[in-house]
Amino acid sequence: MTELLNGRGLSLVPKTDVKQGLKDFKSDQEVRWCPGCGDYAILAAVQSFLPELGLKRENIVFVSGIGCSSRFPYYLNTYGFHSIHGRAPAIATGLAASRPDLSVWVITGDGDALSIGGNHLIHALRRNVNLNILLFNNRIYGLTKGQYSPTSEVGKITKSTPMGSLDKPFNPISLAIGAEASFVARTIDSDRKHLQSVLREATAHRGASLVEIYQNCNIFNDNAFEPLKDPEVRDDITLRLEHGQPIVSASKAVVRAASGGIEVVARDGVSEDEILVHDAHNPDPSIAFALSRLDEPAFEHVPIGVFRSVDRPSYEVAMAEQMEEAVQQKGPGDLSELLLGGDTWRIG
Amino acid sequence: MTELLNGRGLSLVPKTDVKQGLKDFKSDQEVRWCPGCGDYAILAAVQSFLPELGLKRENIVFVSGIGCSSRFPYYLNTYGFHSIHGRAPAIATGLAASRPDLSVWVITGDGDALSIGGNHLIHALRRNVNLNILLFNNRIYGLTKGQYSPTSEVGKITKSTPMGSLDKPFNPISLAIGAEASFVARTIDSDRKHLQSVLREATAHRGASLVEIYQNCNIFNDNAFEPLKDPEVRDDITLRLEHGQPIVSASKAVVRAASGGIEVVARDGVSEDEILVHDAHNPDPSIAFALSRLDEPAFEHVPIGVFRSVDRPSYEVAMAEQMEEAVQQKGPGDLSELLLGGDTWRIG
Amino acid sequence: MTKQVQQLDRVIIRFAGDSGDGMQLTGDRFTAGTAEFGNDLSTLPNFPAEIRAPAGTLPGVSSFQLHFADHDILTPGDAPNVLVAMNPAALKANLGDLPRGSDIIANTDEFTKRNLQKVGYAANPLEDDSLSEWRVHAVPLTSLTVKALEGFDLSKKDAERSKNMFALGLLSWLYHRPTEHTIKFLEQKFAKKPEIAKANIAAFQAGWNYGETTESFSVSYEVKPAQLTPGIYRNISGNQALAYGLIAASVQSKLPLFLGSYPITPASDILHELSKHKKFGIRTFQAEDEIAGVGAALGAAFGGALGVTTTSGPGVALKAETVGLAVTTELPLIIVDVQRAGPSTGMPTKTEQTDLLMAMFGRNGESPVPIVAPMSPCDCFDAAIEAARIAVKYRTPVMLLSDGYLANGSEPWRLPEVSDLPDISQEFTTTPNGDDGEFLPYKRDAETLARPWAIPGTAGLEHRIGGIEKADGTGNISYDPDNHDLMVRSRAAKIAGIDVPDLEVDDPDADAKVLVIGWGSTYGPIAAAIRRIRRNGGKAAQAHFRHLNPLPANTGEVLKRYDKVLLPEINLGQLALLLRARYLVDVISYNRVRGLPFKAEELAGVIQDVIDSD
Amino acid sequence: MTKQVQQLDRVIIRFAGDSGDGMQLTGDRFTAGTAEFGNDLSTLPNFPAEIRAPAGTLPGVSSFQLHFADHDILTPGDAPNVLVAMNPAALKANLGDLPRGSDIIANTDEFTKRNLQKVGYAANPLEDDSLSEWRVHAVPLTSLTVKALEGFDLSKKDAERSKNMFALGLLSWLYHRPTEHTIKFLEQKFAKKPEIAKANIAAFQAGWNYGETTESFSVSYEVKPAQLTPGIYRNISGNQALAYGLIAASVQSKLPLFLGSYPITPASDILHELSKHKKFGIRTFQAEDEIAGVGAALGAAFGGALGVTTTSGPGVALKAETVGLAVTTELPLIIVDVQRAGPSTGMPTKTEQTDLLMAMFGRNGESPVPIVAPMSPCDCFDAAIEAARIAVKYRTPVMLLSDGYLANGSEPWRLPEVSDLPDISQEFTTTPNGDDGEFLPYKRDAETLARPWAIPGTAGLEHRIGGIEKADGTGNISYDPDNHDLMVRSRAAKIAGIDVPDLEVDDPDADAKVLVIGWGSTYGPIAAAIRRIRRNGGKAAQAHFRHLNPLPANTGEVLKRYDKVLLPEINLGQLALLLRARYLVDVISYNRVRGLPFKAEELAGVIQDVIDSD
Ligand SMILES: Cc1ncc(C[n+]2csc(CCOP(=O)(O)OP(=O)(O)O)c2C)c(N)n1
Ligand SMILES: Cc1ncc(C[n+]2csc(CCOP(=O)(O)OP(=O)(O)O)c2C)c(N)n1
Ligand code: SF4
Ligand code: SF4
Ligand SMILES: [Mg+2]
Ligand SMILES: [Mg+2]
Repeated sequence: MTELLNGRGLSLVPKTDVKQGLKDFKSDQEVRWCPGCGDYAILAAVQSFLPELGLKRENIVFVSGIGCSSRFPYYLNTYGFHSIHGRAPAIATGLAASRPDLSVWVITGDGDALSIGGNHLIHALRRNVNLNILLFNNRIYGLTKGQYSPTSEVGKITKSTPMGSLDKPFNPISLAIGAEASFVARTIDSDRKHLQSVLREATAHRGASLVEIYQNCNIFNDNAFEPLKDPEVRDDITLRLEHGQPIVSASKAVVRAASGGIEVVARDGVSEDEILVHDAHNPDPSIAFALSRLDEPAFEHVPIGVFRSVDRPSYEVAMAEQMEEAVQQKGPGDLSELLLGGDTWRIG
Repeated sequence: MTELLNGRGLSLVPKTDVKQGLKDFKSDQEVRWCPGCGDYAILAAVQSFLPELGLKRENIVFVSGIGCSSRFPYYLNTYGFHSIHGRAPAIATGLAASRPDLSVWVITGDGDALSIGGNHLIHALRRNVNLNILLFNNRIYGLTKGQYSPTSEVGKITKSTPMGSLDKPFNPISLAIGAEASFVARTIDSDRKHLQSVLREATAHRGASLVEIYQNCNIFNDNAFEPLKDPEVRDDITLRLEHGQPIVSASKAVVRAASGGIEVVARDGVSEDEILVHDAHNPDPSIAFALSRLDEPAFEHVPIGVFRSVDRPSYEVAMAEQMEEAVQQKGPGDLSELLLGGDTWRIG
Repeated sequence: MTKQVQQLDRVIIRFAGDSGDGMQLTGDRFTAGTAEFGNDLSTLPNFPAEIRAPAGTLPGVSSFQLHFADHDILTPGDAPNVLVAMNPAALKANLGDLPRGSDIIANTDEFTKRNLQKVGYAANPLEDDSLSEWRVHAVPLTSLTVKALEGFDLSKKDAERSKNMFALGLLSWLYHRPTEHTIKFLEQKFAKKPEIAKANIAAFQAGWNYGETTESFSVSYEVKPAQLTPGIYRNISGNQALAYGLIAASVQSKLPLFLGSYPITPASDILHELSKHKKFGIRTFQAEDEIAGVGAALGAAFGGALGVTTTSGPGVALKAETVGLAVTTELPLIIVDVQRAGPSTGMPTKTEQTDLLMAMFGRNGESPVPIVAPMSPCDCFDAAIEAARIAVKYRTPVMLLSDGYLANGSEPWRLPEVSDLPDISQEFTTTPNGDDGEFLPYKRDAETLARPWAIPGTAGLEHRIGGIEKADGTGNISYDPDNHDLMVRSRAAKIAGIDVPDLEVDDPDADAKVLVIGWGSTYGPIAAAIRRIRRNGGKAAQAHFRHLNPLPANTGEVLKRYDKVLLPEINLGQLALLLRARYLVDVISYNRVRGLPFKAEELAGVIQDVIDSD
Repeated sequence: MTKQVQQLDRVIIRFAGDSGDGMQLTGDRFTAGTAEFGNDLSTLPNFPAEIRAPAGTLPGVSSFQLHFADHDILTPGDAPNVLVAMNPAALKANLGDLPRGSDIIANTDEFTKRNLQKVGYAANPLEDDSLSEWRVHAVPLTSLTVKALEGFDLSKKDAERSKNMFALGLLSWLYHRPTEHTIKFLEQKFAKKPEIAKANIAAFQAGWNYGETTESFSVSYEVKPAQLTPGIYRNISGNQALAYGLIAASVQSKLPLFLGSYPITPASDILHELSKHKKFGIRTFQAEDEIAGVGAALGAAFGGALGVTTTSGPGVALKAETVGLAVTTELPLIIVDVQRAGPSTGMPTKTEQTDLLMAMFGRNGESPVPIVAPMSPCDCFDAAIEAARIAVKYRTPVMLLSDGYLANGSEPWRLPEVSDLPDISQEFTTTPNGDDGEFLPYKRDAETLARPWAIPGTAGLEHRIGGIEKADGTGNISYDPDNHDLMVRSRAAKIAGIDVPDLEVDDPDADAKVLVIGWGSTYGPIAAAIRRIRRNGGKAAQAHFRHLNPLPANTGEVLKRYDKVLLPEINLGQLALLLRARYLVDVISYNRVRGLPFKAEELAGVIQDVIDSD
């Protein structure tokens, strides 16, 4: 009913006419992660990606929770809000819902997003507020010095689980799809090109986009994603998801299984047309969900890329529309009229 | 390593040798729901189901949050804990984790479980604590007099959404499956037999079982599940899930779709062996997830029954095992020994 | 038969019945007629926590009390002059409050054996002697209604439903209330079901006629209109006034209102009300929980909105951590706490003043917040604006402490002129404020100590805020010990320095020895009690706190001016604790925590005792 | 060359370096040697919030201070006698605390141009005159270490890593510390990497020898063992003592311990410690958040466990609603708050006493909870048992307020005999308690006012509890106004009636005019300050609160016994507020909120000022 809905991605955010470079997005704050931390690579990737959007820098806001990763906003020369543990999606929701002219990013860790903040995350996803949520998954609590997290594998030995953890981890992709997310993707700190390609799609999506980033914490959970970085195996186990393309790794392919689901088989045993072609825009999330399960057992094959990207009204747009509609129907608010609106009587 | 794991369902809970009947499970408290509320039917179903378990009544505990449905424990003559809004899964987790000899039930509403309590719910599911979680889904906030809930359909007009709600609802089954639940089922207040059959399977399952119960709130959301009760259509739209059985309604059947997923077709257009046979025990949750999506668009066809039931170590058992193992390896705890355990020195 | 008409200066009516009997609606309609007629009035609804408790039971009783008078009044009244009891449960639940000699209008149709048993009446109290000290009017309300509606195409059950309108008609006759309004109301309400509308109107008129014609009532009463300050009036409840106050605050601050809220009794109606007014640019966000509600409001505040969150005690507890974040990030935010009886879930539909110390101290670290408490339903409007004024001017979260009594109670409200409302707008910062052209987000205003509010979208002022301690000026993360001490003190000083009006003392002859103080919703009962004292020639001064933090600058001086200071509170002495600690004055506490407002008579007794003691 | 040996009665050493330099380990080892030698001691670790801040920067500096003496001491000391500065940042960050004349041992190898620039040194302070008022020992620690390890099969980087052991060896020589322990420790620590073990030992010995042979150090110091109470000792930190206290409480109450916790600095180590001791039947549950942590603990308590939750301020804020539920359900529960600097995230690694009023009041409704605060690292053990005693006996949540200073600080602990520990067990209720053979879950014990604790599995006592107000006795839901007032008062009376020991006053000649009071971790600095006062012939009495709620019965009498009462707190006057309100005594507050413990000297000055004033 209004032109708002026509906007995709960041179309409501004012564009700059200044040419921007990486350094425009560096703040004057000293970066304080451990040497070798995967967060550095992600920061560099984001800083060098942002100019591409061509947005006014002052209309970009990074909101984070608490954790090593949540220090991120300090290092970007945009507006930033380093909030409290787990609450960034809620805070960002208020900001994004009331300011459709902003590009709002949420930076969060696996503990921040999935442990204390799990509820806000799943609600932000189902609401489809226009947020780019980057979940730095290092499968550990970094800032509090190494307790297991909701993405740590069962049996994880940490300070709080000297005999091994007992709880089955979340698969953030499955959880997000189960929570009605309209955009879900996975990428990895070490592959800047892939990371940026995913960010490109996430920002083009209007609504909530969840991007899981595998991030190495070299202090408390070093090499957690080693197979994906190991030149020996990575090309075989990494299944790249690209819309309209067959889902394959160097040596494997995803096909329909006899059971009714999907499975991974040797690529050279199947013909091209048997291979599942990725449809990120499928309104039914079932196949995206099935893809998210391919990483069990862990690292046998890992899909990365955009699992799901479907159009659905974005929360802040729908909210703005209702306000417009109210004005159209009843005229703009008038305080005197409001006060006089009930049953009134005059005295004197 | 211990016999604990052999226990299925409630095998660790002491059995009674007294014969029990429905009235043994009625407390002396007056039931205070609105006349006509679906909660009455569920209460009656549970009260008449419990004797079947043959457990010592004193070893059964009902824990609830806040909401109309959460009054449930008062009406059962077992131990009960009517806690605070959204926190029942957390409280029940502590109880069940420390007392494997109890049958612990969680009673919760769609607001209680999925709004404020969403995080505790999904974590209880992934941890697989031995809980029977009954989610009374009336798609509305009853106790606070009729605001929309996280399961209300988009566009719902309520006191808090006079122009219609904006947020896409959760599908509790999809969410639970995305959260690594080992047992997920759906049933309906009006079908006592089905309800009890689902409870039977839920109690037999060791670990967390989530049972969504469609419940009519005749005051604030009357007839929300009418199609499933309407004799005209209900048999056509209800897809009954039974392990090992083809998934069909009176007139429809679930088959594999060309796209790689599943779809519902007219039953008489397909041969028996094309129809998907339900495998509730499939370790891969993808098909269970796909089944949970069949209810879109709403009420065109609705699967009910057990979507998923897979064996996985139950949290309290694994916890008890670690304790046993610690004792086996190091002997039982000795306080003096503990205190003397560090670097000590003697003075005087 | 011409009936006698008696003049009264004030009347207290209580309608009581089953949750399903429509007593709140009946009360509301009577209130509307009374307001229209020009009496001063005050109301007290009282309903069960259950949506529909089982019919005919004590917990299912719902009641509505209305006090109206020919002069200005302060409370919904202590003890009813008339009780309308729609069933035995309603009689039993309310009889204790009813002074001997007052009237009882009982619906005899419901005094069946079964209903009597349900509430433990061995015999029918209408028929034995047990009510001989009251004036009982036994009226078969249900059957009279059904009879009156015989000509209508209605089921018996539907016809019976109109019995509350019959009762309303009867009472309207009894107290000479105008009727047009109610008729119009019914026509509108049932516009889509004209048959029902007509039936209700017919029942209403039948009730009126019943009073006029039968002998059961020989006297009717007149309560003259009150001499209220000239103006345009409407009747308003505290929750509605508070919602309007927030809208006004949005208009007067020129900030779009963003409400992040999670439903909870007795605060939900503010959410409901605000969600109706989207045309004011208001966004209402029903969050997944209280934490998300306040979080979203804070996020919106960062973006330049007037961020508000509404809740009750349990919700405030949950919001504590986020309010602490608002304290360090020094952003405007309004937290509305409509207090209810605690602890824990407590008694959600009952009132209490027990959240004051939580509002003061319920956060980790030294995290001071201003506190404002309205003193009457109408004052909720002004208090909301005042809270917003402070939040915006000082860039701070503000606690606004209403309660269940104010929220649901109502009274006539003289509408303010919009042009008289204060301009509470503040400028956003749009240019750098540092000596070297840089932006210092924590450089404070010399007078208010507020930091600049620069919102996203403002070029050149990009900055980062957060919950870690910040360096004075730059706002960068700082672990410097002296900076921390400075910041702790600066935040405290900012709140302590908020400009709040002096405490006003009502002490007509300036010779009282006893000062009675209070805060929040106890204003009415305390003032009414003091009137009684004075009417009897006694002396007592009154002062009422609307600002609890900071306290008015003259507080110490006022307290010390009197021999004795009495402080009634519906808690165990929370404001007393603050005043005693701060001023070392031996404040005498009077505390009852019954989930109900004080009664004027009760307080008058307490005040008299203090006057008389030693 | 025979070196001179000088006798000292006490020494304060501070090791400071980069986060990666192993300063905490170095300090720990020095502490272990010192403990073994028999000195009394007290330690203060200080580390950045970042895991590894960038090398060589000021925020990356990590330090460890140790005070040891030939007599019993109370604090980790105000100002170091020796600073070991592993790099320019360490020097710059710590110089301000270093009295002129004290020793600086600086690692010259790190004073490179780049490192100097990083922290803003224009010139090398070791080479210009800027440190002329200190005794600087410029030692190329890194290169000496590398040299000492030349024979080993190690990369240069690995060899450099041992420089902290070189420093430890040097300091051990300087203060005549025993060495065997450290050698054994290194052997064990690197049991799997014998080359590294040997290298570290070699570096350690090289450091020792360096002191012995070079001329840089002409004097070494001896601090005689202290005359401590005979017994077996170990060195222990507050967090470890608290964890042990909880284990002891579990054993002594015969209740299985259930810990529901979410990691947070500085409380996480209690979770870590307890999770090691499963053989005691302890269950540790790392919850999804703080609310789930306390919820699970409460659920376990309902099931008959000793339910505990551990956290810091932000976590306490989040737990408030659930603690309120524990208040109304009257179940035992221990909430450990290891306080840190707030508000909001604040300064997580810094200490503060700012959560007292939140502990008292930070819940909706009138919801009183007892509060216990340990006064030293060792006392964390006893305080935990005391908290459990109260929780179990009175069926109530109890707040245990430790803080970052106690948590990470350590001191020698004389081990208690297990047989001397109190038996804090209570019987579960197993039989009906009503007159008619029914079970009344809210029938209180006449003496303690505790309600029965009947756990699931007990036949015949099936009952339901919850957060809605309950009828006295039966525990059924009740909205009765008078019942609510009664229950509010009963809960308050139960907590007010808890048996806590009287306040003990230390006033040797019973003639002091000034009383200095405190609570929690300020005990050491206050007592040390008072020693100074007395050493100078001054008079001051001391009393310390371990129980903050209820307050000891003799509190009012003690406060009123003195002309002046001084209360230093690391907050803006929180206990002062409680005492002033309760006793109307004009307590004088001294407040510094710097995230650090008080210094004895600072407090001595403040006390002297109060003594001297008018
Ligand atoms: C309310 C609250 N609870 C706990 C903490 C302590 N805390 C800070 S970060 C964190 C977890 C960090 O893990 P993650 O989110 O995975 O981030 P990472 O450090 O690994 O990037 C915890 C438990 C806190 N700051 N606030
Ligand atoms: C902390 C807190 N927030 C809010 C509430 C108010 N509240 C009580 S029940 C409820 C929602 C009830 O909805 P649901 O869980 O669907 O249960 P139903 O009443 O529909 O059975 C709310 C918002 C509360 N009691 N406590
Ligand atoms: S602890 Fe891990 S996640 Fe945190 S900064 Fe260091 S390497 Fe990165
Ligand atoms: S409001 Fe709805 S859910 Fe609640 S008791 Fe009434 S009918 Fe049932
Ligand atoms: Mg992490
Ligand atoms: Mg509901």
